[in-house]
Amino acid sequence: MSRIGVFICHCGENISRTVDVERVAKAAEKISGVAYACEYKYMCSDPGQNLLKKAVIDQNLDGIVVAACSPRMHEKTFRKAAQSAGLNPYLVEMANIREHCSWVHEDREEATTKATEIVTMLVERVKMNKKLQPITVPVTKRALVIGGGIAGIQAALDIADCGHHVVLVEREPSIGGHMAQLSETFPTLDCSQCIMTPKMVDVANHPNITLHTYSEIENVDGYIGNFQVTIKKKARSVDMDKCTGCGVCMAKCPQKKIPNSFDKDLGMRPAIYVPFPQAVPNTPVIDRENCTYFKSGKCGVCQKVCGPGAVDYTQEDQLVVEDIGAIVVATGFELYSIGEKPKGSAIKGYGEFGHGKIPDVIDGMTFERLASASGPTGGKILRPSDGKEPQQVVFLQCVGSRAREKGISYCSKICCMYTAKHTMLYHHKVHDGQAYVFFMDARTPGKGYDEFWRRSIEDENAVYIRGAVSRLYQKGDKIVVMGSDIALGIQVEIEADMVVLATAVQPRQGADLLAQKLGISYDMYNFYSEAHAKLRPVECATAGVYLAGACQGPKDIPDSVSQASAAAAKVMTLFAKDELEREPIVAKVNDKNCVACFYCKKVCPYGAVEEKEIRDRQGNLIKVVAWVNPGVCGGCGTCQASCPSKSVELDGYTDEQIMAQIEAL
Amino acid sequence: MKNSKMTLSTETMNLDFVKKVEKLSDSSVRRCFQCGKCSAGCPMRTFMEHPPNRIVRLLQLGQYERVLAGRSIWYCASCETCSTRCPNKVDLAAIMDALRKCSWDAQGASKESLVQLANRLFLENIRTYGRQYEMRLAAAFNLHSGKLLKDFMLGPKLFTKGKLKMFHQKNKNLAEIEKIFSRIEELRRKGEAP
Amino acid sequence: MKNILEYSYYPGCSLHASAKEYDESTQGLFKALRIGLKEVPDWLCCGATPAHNVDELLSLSLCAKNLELAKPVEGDLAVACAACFSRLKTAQHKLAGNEEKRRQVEYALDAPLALDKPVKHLLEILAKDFGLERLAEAMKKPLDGLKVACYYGCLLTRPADVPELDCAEAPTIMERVIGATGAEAVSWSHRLECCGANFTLSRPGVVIQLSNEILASARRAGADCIMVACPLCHGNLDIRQKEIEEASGEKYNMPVFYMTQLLALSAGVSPTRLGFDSMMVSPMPLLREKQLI
Amino acid sequence: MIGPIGLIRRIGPIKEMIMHAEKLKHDFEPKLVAFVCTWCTYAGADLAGTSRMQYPSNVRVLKFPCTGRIDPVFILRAFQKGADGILVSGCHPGDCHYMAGNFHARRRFATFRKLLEFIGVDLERLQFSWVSAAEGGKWVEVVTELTERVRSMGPMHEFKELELEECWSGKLDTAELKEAYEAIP
Ligand SMILES: Cc1cc2nc3c(=O)[nH]c(=O)nc-3n(C[C@H](O)[C@H](O)[C@H](O)COP(=O)(O)OP(=O)(O)OC[C@H]3O[C@@H](n4cnc5c(N)ncnc54)[C@H](O)[C@@H]3O)c2cc1C
Ligand SMILES: Cc1cc2nc3c(=O)[nH]c(=O)nc-3n(C[C@H](O)[C@H](O)[C@H](O)COP(=O)(O)OP(=O)(O)OC[C@H]3O[C@@H](n4cnc5c(N)ncnc54)[C@H](O)[C@@H]3O)c2cc1C
Ligand code: SF4
Ligand code: SF4
Ligand code: SF4
Ligand code: SF4
Ligand code: SF4
Ligand code: SF4
Ligand code: SF4
Ligand code: SF4
Repeated sequence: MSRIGVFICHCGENISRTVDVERVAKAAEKISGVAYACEYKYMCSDPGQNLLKKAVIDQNLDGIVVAACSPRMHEKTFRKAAQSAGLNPYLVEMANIREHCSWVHEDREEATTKATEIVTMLVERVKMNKKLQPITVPVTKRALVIGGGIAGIQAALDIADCGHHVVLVEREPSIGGHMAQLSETFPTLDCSQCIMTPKMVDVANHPNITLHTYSEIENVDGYIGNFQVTIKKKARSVDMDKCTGCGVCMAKCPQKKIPNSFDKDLGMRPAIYVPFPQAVPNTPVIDRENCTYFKSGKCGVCQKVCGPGAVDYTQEDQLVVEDIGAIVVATGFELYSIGEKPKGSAIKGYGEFGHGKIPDVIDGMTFERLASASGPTGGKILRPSDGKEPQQVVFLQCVGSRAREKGISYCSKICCMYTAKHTMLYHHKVHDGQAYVFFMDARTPGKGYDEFWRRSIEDENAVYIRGAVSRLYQKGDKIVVMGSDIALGIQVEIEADMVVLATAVQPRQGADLLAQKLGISYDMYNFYSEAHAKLRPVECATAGVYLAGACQGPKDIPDSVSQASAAAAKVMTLFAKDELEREPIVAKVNDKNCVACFYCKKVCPYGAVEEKEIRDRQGNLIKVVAWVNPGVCGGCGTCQASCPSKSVELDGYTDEQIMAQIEAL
Repeated sequence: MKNSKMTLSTETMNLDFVKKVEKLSDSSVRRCFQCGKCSAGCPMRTFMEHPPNRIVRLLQLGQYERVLAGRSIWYCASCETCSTRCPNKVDLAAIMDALRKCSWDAQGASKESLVQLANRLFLENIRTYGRQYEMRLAAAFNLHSGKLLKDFMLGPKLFTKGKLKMFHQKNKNLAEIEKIFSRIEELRRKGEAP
Repeated sequence: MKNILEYSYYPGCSLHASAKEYDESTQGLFKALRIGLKEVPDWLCCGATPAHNVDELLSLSLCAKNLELAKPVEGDLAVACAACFSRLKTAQHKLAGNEEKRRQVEYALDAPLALDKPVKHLLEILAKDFGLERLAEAMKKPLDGLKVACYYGCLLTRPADVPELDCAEAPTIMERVIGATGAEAVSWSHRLECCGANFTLSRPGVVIQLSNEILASARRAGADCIMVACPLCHGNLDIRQKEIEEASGEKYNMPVFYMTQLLALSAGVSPTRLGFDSMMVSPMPLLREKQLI
Repeated sequence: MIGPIGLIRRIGPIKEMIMHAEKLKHDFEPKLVAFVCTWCTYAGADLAGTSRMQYPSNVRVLKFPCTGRIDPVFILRAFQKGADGILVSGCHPGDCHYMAGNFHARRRFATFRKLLEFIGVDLERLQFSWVSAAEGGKWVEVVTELTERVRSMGPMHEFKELELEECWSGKLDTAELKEAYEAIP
């Protein structure tokens, strides 16, 4: 037998003006199982709450219905009150007789009837309510950051500065990402290296950061607060602990002619190398594919010249397992390169631009390396084919981007700005040179951005032509650019010395594979998806995984850094408590009835359903059933409605509770 | 017309015409975002008063009179450069075909549609002989277009090279060919084909 | 000797008239390679550019009729003319994807459509079916030292997803095929530019201007001659070359070969049977200079 | 005991019953039940309240975490228990708090509507709509319209009468329903 207490609120006159609260209370008293009913002027006031607490104790109530405002307003208030009187908070329900009744109806008779019925329905429901305990999950306060570009670096530093341990995993031999390759950066034109390298050094020196470079994520298990992450450390062939970074090995290595991808293949590097002089860590790796020793067993020079004896040809890949509470993904982007049809890319390629076979047609990042003081030309703009200074440079925007027929329909967001920057850098370095830009729109919606673009035209001599280019072809040592000016409606032909393509920003190759390991979702292009575009832009739908930087969509540095700090803040919020507490509105599977059809698994938007093996004492497999991971379940109830054998049930919204409400109609 | 102010309203924008063009050409005109790539590569641009991108723009605004008034559509060579390179798969070459058909249907031959005249004669040739009979085609064109001397000089030379035949061997299946032509005409009469 | 491959053959109107040397050399080459060609009986004009310019439905119907006629003839359909090839492929493509047009064409033909026969350009047959290696082996007389500008024009590869012959923007199939003879394919800029195509009758001025640029580009690249796979291109570049020279004041004297003429020559077919005397710009001085005849 | 599918079979031709409902039309106050999700429509209905909009008092609201939780059985049962019209309303497509719950709901109801039609329920009595937390006005519109519509259709007898014989079994594992679920990708 249940003992339900019903409390009807007047809300001053907000309710009592249209609802005859006394009559409702009288009617409530008569419902079977109701042990106590009363009305009061302001239920949420202190005296109102005390009235409720007292009744819980005095009347020995085992369920409560407060008929008042919307549960969205005061459900928490009354649940807390009940709890302080010793009643499980999930035995309290609210009957919404204000927003859904007194405020929307004028007829007192009708409103009173409706209020009574609402109360009845909730009384029936509360009878079926179960005591629920908030779910607690322990939190391992160690964060994993994947990707050591500016976004990953920022997130790692913020979390580490807050006192939590961070494991930073970077695929390349050095952290730094794309920003380390840039020359000067818009919109302020400060030198990228100058603002970047101090942060890289901070990472290396931070007591709370473990850095795994030349490493990749092998496997991810577990869930929010409790991930086990396996990291593969690729063999560096150099002992990190012994190496002093003296560089002798690199100087002596006879294999010197390997194109350096950091310099977009414009410069050369030895087989034992660091990608760039400011690399962090400053420990070389041996590129085994190009090393003579690994190819033919001969050479061994680096080992001989290394004073501390750090070179170790026998090193093998190593697996490290880390316990992690939260993961920040910051794997950044890749530029589309215009060669034939790029593997794994949606882009079909640009035959009309020569498929990247004209040597002086380069991409934006190559231009950055040419303009960088620490680049292969020492900051001189020289064209790749013959090292001459180009007198006419044509820039093409939106190459690959905004071209659904080429495979990508989105705007790459950063190229309008970096092209404007490139025209300026070019003008600074080649004073009498002329820059032309073919563009459709200038998309410069940032603080100081449009002013920056205008400056390139008004102060820095760039000629902007609104229109696209149809074809590029080599004519002697010139590149003929066939474009059009749509404002004038005439064709434009320019014989250029160099052409720079603002090629599309794309996710990393293999971004989808990492997403599958992490169980996070990604869009049709492989950019990672945030939980909500506006209100949860740094969280993944998968609890405990956060996004930072260009892996989520094209972003410039300010955006990447803001998002990284936001992701760090989210991680810190999670780490603020020792245990994760959450509403116990989660689904549970009844092992007995489950027929293992796994519809639930198919429909669960959170990927919370797993397959569980049931074994007898001898360890023999009896059957496989569904199991809902309470740490992951979002509580939507879709599984329950989909389960053909009614084996899964959402706490707080059980069939019994709902049916009871319907029965009371 | 060319330089007159354009007043836009639902009355002055003939979107039905645009829909007809879209249907005939199997291509959307609304997808075009006016990048100008079509015009940048069009070999015939210098002969046209409206570059291809502007043709699409005028269509977007329902300005069919402006589109049809000019010579632009008659100078398109159907080379498909525009359609091949358009980033949005606007099939401009097919749109040009559709516009030519609309223009011819509405106004018949104009000064600008000499090409169309040649085209029509070409098709007449097929209807009568099943295959092209170049000598007759050239003669008929010159007769119709009033350009009697055109290619007069080339004729005899081709002839001596064996490239123009005086007599044509007719196809055996001429009846079937005639049937195709007349059944298409029939479809049109019944309004079942554009 | 038995043939290695068998095809049905759609020559197209031009090959029976202004492009008869294309037909002759094709027959000669294919015989030498032991590839059978059976002409489709009573084929009719594909409608070329004029048909779709005026009347798409007619264009589709004519092509569909030809495919119907070709159906009983053994082998995939070999097509020599780039324009015919483009029209036949376009018709297959459009009719496959549009139920309404299909119905209309079916009505016009008064017969169910027979569209399935693969339509192949000669280039495709040589490069893919026959194979470049076998082709190279069959070349008896190397064309060493001959610098050829391969001219695709606009119809052979466009639009991107229709002919499926090669990449629409950077094709290499002609270069690969002629490479089998040992001739050098020059790299040049106007391979894919339009020659003015069917304006040849109505607006020769246009043709002269566009074709002039093509000839100039080929000469700039150091080509001895141009190689084409289309009678329209040939008409504009060869037949009108004199006019072009008069209008531009340039002197090109640039022979324009059909690709089968060069291949057949290399395959050892007698030069007298390749229609060299039908060409307006005589190739004889060049062929003699390079000691190819 | 038979499951709902068995129940459906036994109802047989019920069209005639709808006919004599005409008489009651004017002095009839229909009972409406709304199954709504917490995040969007419930909040939208709250907004209608805070904005003091007025609408007919016939509707009773049942709150769910998500439309994805709404089992078709609830709808059948509500009809049995005297509902004359039912509204199912949640977040707009793409706005679901749980990302895809409303999407699954839509799929499921597409199949379910066919079942209802099959057993002779006039689908006019069952409305699906999207009302966001910001659409207090739309809530009022939807509820008012449905009330008027159902009022003009008269009471729904066919299921109420069955109540006497039937008891809801709580099991839904018949072949037919299984097949219907198979259709959900
Ligand atoms: C030509 C050019 C010029 C630019 N100029 C400017 C400018 O002037 N101003 C400006 O604000 N922005 C500029 N940008 C944009 C800027 O480069 C980006 O905003 C920024 O680099 C994004 O940083 P990120 O950390 O998100 O990505 P990234 O820099 O791409 O870093 C990602 C890191 O993750 C690592 N990684 C990837 N996958 C894995 C994996 N699976 N496991 C482990 N590690 C992985 C990568 O190796 C890399 O180190 C420019 C971009 C380009 C292309
Ligand atoms: C017409 C329009 C349409 C838009 N549509 C969209 C859209 O569709 N999608 C989208 O993403 N964005 C949209 N936006 C942008 C969006 O409104 C803003 O991004 C967002 O509101 C910014 O939020 P905020 O909190 O920074 O600023 P605000 O919303 O301006 O909030 C600032 C708050 O601070 C208070 N305040 C100000 N000064 C003081 C002070 N001295 N002391 C105390 N309080 C103070 C103000 O009263 C205000 O409540 C739109 C904007 C406009 C103008
Ligand atoms: S509990 Fe709600 S209805 Fe009651 S007085 Fe407080 S606000 Fe008003
Ligand atoms: S490996 Fe040895 S030689 Fe090379 S940098 Fe390190 S310490 Fe110097
Ligand atoms: S062993 Fe390899 S890395 Fe070392 S010096 Fe020789 S080539 Fe260079
Ligand atoms: S940012 Fe500018 S250049 Fe880049 S895709 Fe967008 S519009 Fe084009
Ligand atoms: S849907 Fe139900 S029966 Fe099927 S696996 Fe999930 S819990 Fe088990
Ligand atoms: S309630 Fe929703 S989130 Fe939880 S397991 Fe079921 S479907 Fe997944
Ligand atoms: S190329 Fe395509 S999108 Fe660009 S202007 Fe031409 S039709 Fe429009
Ligand atoms: S098809 Fe016509 S419009 Fe298009 S590029 Fe060729 S000539 Fe120009």
